[in-house]
Amino acid sequence: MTMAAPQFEAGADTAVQRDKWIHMYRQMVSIRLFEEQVNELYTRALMPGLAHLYSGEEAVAVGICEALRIDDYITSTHRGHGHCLAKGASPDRMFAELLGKEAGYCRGKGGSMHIADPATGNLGANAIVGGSVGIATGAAFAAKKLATDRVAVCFFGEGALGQGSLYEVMNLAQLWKLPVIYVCENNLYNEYTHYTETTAGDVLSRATAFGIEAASVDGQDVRAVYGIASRFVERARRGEGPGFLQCNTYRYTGHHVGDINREYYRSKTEEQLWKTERDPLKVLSEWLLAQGLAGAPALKEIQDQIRARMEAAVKFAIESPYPSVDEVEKHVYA
Amino acid sequence: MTMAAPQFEAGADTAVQRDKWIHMYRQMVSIRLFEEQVNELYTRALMPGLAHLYSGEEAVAVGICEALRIDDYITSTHRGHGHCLAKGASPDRMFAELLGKEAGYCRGKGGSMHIADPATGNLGANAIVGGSVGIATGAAFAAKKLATDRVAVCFFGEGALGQGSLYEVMNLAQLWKLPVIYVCENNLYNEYTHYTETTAGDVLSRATAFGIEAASVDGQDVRAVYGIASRFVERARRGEGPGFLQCNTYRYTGHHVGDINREYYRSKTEEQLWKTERDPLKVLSEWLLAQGLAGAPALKEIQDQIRARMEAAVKFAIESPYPSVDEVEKHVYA
Amino acid sequence: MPESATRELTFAQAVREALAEEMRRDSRVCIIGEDVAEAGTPFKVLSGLVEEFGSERVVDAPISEAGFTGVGVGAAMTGLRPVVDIMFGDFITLTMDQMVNQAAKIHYMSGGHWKVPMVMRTTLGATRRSAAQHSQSLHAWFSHVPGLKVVLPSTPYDAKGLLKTAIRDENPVVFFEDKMMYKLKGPVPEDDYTIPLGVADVKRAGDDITLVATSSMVQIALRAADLLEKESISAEVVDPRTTWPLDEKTLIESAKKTSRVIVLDEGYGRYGVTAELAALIAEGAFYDLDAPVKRMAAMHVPIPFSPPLEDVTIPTEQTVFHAARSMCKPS
Amino acid sequence: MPESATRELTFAQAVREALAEEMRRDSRVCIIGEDVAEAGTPFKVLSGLVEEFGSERVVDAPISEAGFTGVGVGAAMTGLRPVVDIMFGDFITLTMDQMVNQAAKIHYMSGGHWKVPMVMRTTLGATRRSAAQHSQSLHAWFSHVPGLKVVLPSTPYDAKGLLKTAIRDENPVVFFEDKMMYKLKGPVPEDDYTIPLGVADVKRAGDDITLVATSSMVQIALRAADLLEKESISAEVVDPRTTWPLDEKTLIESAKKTSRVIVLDEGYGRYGVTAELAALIAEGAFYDLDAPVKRMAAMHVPIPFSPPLEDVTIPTEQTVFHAARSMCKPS
Ligand SMILES: Cc1ncc(C[n+]2csc(CCOP(=O)(O)OP(=O)(O)O)c2C)c(N)n1
Ligand SMILES: Cc1ncc(C[n+]2csc(CCOP(=O)(O)OP(=O)(O)O)c2C)c(N)n1
Ligand SMILES: [Mg+2]
Ligand SMILES: [Mg+2]
Repeated sequence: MTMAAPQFEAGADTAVQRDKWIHMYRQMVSIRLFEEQVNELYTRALMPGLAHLYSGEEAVAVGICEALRIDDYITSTHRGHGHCLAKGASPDRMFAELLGKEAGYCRGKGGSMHIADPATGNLGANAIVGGSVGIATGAAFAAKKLATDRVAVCFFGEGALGQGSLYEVMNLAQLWKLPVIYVCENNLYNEYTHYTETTAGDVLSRATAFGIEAASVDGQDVRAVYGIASRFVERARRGEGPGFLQCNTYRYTGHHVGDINREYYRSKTEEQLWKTERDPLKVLSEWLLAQGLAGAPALKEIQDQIRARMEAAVKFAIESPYPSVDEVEKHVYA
Repeated sequence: MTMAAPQFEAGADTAVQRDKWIHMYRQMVSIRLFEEQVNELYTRALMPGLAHLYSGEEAVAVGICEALRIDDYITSTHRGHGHCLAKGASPDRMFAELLGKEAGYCRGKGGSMHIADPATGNLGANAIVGGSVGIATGAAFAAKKLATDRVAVCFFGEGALGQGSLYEVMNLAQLWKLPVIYVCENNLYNEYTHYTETTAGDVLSRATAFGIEAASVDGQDVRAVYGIASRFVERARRGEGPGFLQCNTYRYTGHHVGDINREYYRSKTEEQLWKTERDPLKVLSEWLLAQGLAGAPALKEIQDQIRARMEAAVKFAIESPYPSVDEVEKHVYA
Repeated sequence: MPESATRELTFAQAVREALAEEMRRDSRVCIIGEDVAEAGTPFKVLSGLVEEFGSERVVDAPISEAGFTGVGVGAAMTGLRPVVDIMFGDFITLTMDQMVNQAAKIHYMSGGHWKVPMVMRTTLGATRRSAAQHSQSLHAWFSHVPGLKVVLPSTPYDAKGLLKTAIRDENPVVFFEDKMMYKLKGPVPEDDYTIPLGVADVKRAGDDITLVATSSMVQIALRAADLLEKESISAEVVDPRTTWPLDEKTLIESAKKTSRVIVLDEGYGRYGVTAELAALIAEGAFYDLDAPVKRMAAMHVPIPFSPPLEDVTIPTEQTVFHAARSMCKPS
Repeated sequence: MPESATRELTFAQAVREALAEEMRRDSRVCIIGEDVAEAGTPFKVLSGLVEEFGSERVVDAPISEAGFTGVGVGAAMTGLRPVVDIMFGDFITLTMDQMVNQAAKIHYMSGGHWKVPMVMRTTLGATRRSAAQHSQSLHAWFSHVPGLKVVLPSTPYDAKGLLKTAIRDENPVVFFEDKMMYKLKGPVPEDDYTIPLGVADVKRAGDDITLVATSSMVQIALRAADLLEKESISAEVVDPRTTWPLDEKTLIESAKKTSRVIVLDEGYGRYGVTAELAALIAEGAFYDLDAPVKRMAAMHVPIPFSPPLEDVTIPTEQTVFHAARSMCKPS
């Protein structure tokens, strides 16, 4: 099943709807510009270690997270900045975390691959591919037992389809009818290897084999992602069990910030094509303009605002202090 | 796809065919009577530890292994005596192993759950549910790289469908077109729990999701098992890739020899029904009689011969010495 | 031991009572594992719990150790207090990623924001004729990992008190039960009690030699101490009860007092629990020891099935007795 | 070191050369892992191998560590000699069942009938700012398990010679490479050579104190020895090179000679490699030691991301220097 983007909901208030799409546009721009700053920090040797940028995949995180409540849960991946922002995190504390500063979400102890935040239901990014599938399923298990009507979303790259634990928990989730949605971000590559070289058979069948409802969606079209995600989320919230969503997308840059020469595994033409033809910001902004829901200057203003916000956030992070060294032995045990 | 038992192959030599079916009958009787002795050894407190009997499932091991060459590989499970015998092991060394004697296949070091034998291609029984799926797949990997045209069969109970590593290796096997056949012995129970309580969705889809050809077969009908197994084995040997076979069967006795009171998880009526209606020895012997391929006295004679052989084998094992205690530190390293 | 009335319970009964009491006390406590409900596990440790608490709280899982351990981690983060049941300690191999890369690190990696109050109950111990994949004692691995706590009860009393504490703890705790001890009987108070983690227990006081022993080896040490007494050697038996947190002080004080120490553990010695305990004591009591600390542990071989072979792989009261005697009365 | 001509190679080049030579020598040797072919792994250690040996022998695998490790085990039993590549040592958590319950035990459980000649190559080491799930040094776990051998090379020369031996070994061998050492240069002979497993190497001779160091810590120890020399303290640096088999004799002899010992390892200290080495030396050199054996290892915390925090978790030449000096010249 491949879903098309929803049109306006009949009879709904147009202004409310417009605000919603514009909000999503803002969120996607935030992710894009956040990642630009991350790359900049790396290039200027201001960031310790590496980071995996989400640029190009913005519509996935935003389309999914807009279908969630703030108290719903997500688990995220090594490529997690987008999920984190989309779920409501603030860029200043994120940048602070990326720089290992005390003001960061994890007091600098987690870094790019481990941002977590109870306030926005973010159970944490994870540097183990497939490492969070159990955690998301467990959050859904708790939601069901505690009857909170919360939903858990498990983001993972298509590379995690290689990990057996995904199949273990999909079996559990379906047996126990847990409110969890497995979101496979298929950006075509596991690091430096095309996913067709690592993935036999059919992706959706890997979920339907367990009786789980599954769908594919154009991950560059935030309206399409949001539409199908809403359906899956409501279904899960009603107690009708898990879902599996494959979002077809693309990462614009390297596997991580240091992956510059990519031609041995993918062509510049391919990259260019995705950027010009399928860019999620462009897809949404063109639709907004065509529908007369926003004018070009308004969109430009959004970008400028957000750019300023990101620059301020980076500045905040750079100027923030490191945790004091005796923090190192804190938080080993609660 | 569910397969019916093959009739005589058109134009094939009837005597050869008859000998084949009678050989399979002998093999199944051997397993049944072997397990009777095991139970007896347990009851008489002559066997250390426990054992998981294969009684009731004989047609699976025999139907599959008869489709294999002696130099093909199998991996087996905690319920492994049937696979071992069907692949050609001798009962005396098996009993010796079950009693921890030096004459055993593993010099007494493995016991019931670890019988292994290079001479018959038995890579070993395994006490970790799902523990051998990688090994069987690896044997197929080596067969392919070494171009030996060998095939590997991976036996496992339907409980192993819970283990993620099965999905990991099915993906590999299909990607690399390995000559491996995954044989799921669905005897309805994971220990004391009905498999429908642990298994969401559809069993065969779990293999077809990876593009693997899959089939279900009546595991009580050795001719049916043999028929479909031969097809899968030949396909694999030709380099056309892996297969997945669900054999629907039933274990007659407890999960292990000590599991006597079973009514909290399954009814006596159910057990009785399988024994009287679906017994694999009965299914084959009735067919042999109906086809005039064997008379009742001949079948009776087979049983008597085998019973005598098993008794002698038990005697051999009981009278065999234990390994000397300094064996304990041998074979840790090759 | 508190003063309230006691009864004799088996180790298994003590574990079950701890679970039942904590489940009554706190509705967030639940059990997840294979054959934990109607079957009550193969060792019947959980018999009766599903009848009292229902299958919503005593949850039978498929054979997916990694999967349901991960579910335990996520559920613990979000409001439950799961007790994950891993039938045999040998199967923790399948849970290492969830326990070590996830459960143990989440509190730290999140800067203290998320907590993982879960317990993993599993087994250790050989000599059941279960061969190499059902006989291991792998608790050294978890003891090596910051963020985890590791409990090794050696009596019904300790089992109950420590398990209750483990369930109330805010961290992931791994609780190892010796399979061979399930039928061991001992006094258990009727009243509610808990035992703190990280407090060693002197199971028997003595002057001539200290036997530091964990889990299954405590009973061995106590019986060896009886034998030693007949030779007028007074052995002190110290049970750390938890390998992490570790009560270094009590161990070292006993070593200083007796000046001779044997450390006993059923895991492998090499790079195992006896290594840590011996190193610690050798350092902490350096100026008081009359002889090197002796380590006794599982022989460094996969556990063999054959009974005469299996029997020599594990320290026994006899081998401990002889080792202790020759340390005290060098011939 | 043999007498043939040598060149300077990096540690990564030495590893690659060992693999290439063994693959040329024996067509059964193959490589399985993630991104091992065209990408040559993230650290580029394997660059060029797929070009020479083809994708039939340098096999890119999906992200299925348990699955392809198991494939390695089965392939090793049936005629290949696989080198399984686990990108980061932190991911061995996913392979524990295949390595410990299968690979390590098959030879023994089968009474010596099957063999598992495979190598697992993986990494250890912190301070790359990679945080808690990409910085661990978990080699103590495998060292604890009978049936496995564990190699910890500390120089390009050792890396090449030990890896070649590991590939020719009939047993499962785990080979840990320090990520921070890949660019370290050192002399490597042009001729074929191997180094036996289980033979320690005295990297620097000395009289006043022994620094027993593994892997990454060897370079730290050597630099600390330089600093000590300036204070007229003569340090001997002993590298066991393999934690199993372990060259106990060389370690103990050095300890007896110097009478003071620090053991250094980048894994966690508790229940880790330093525990075993310290216990062993405390026992074997009991009557010769002037001070307790000192253990220096990773701080018992998940590795933090924040640079100033991460830096204090691992011994440095400065901390080792100070520790050694205060042992030799108590103030
Ligand atoms: C268990 C495990 N194996 C390997 C890695 C190394 N690794 C990090 S990201 C990655 C590729 C992930 O690909 P995918 O899941 O598609 O996510 P993407 O990077 O494309 O978003 C790999 C192999 C890891 N982090 N964890
Ligand atoms: C990894 C693992 N988990 C649990 C067990 C305990 N156990 C042994 S057999 C068994 C049930 C297996 O059921 P199935 O695979 O259907 O095989 P059957 O016994 O029915 O032949 C279980 C849970 C085990 N041996 N290994
Ligand atoms: Mg990807
Ligand atoms: Mg079954």
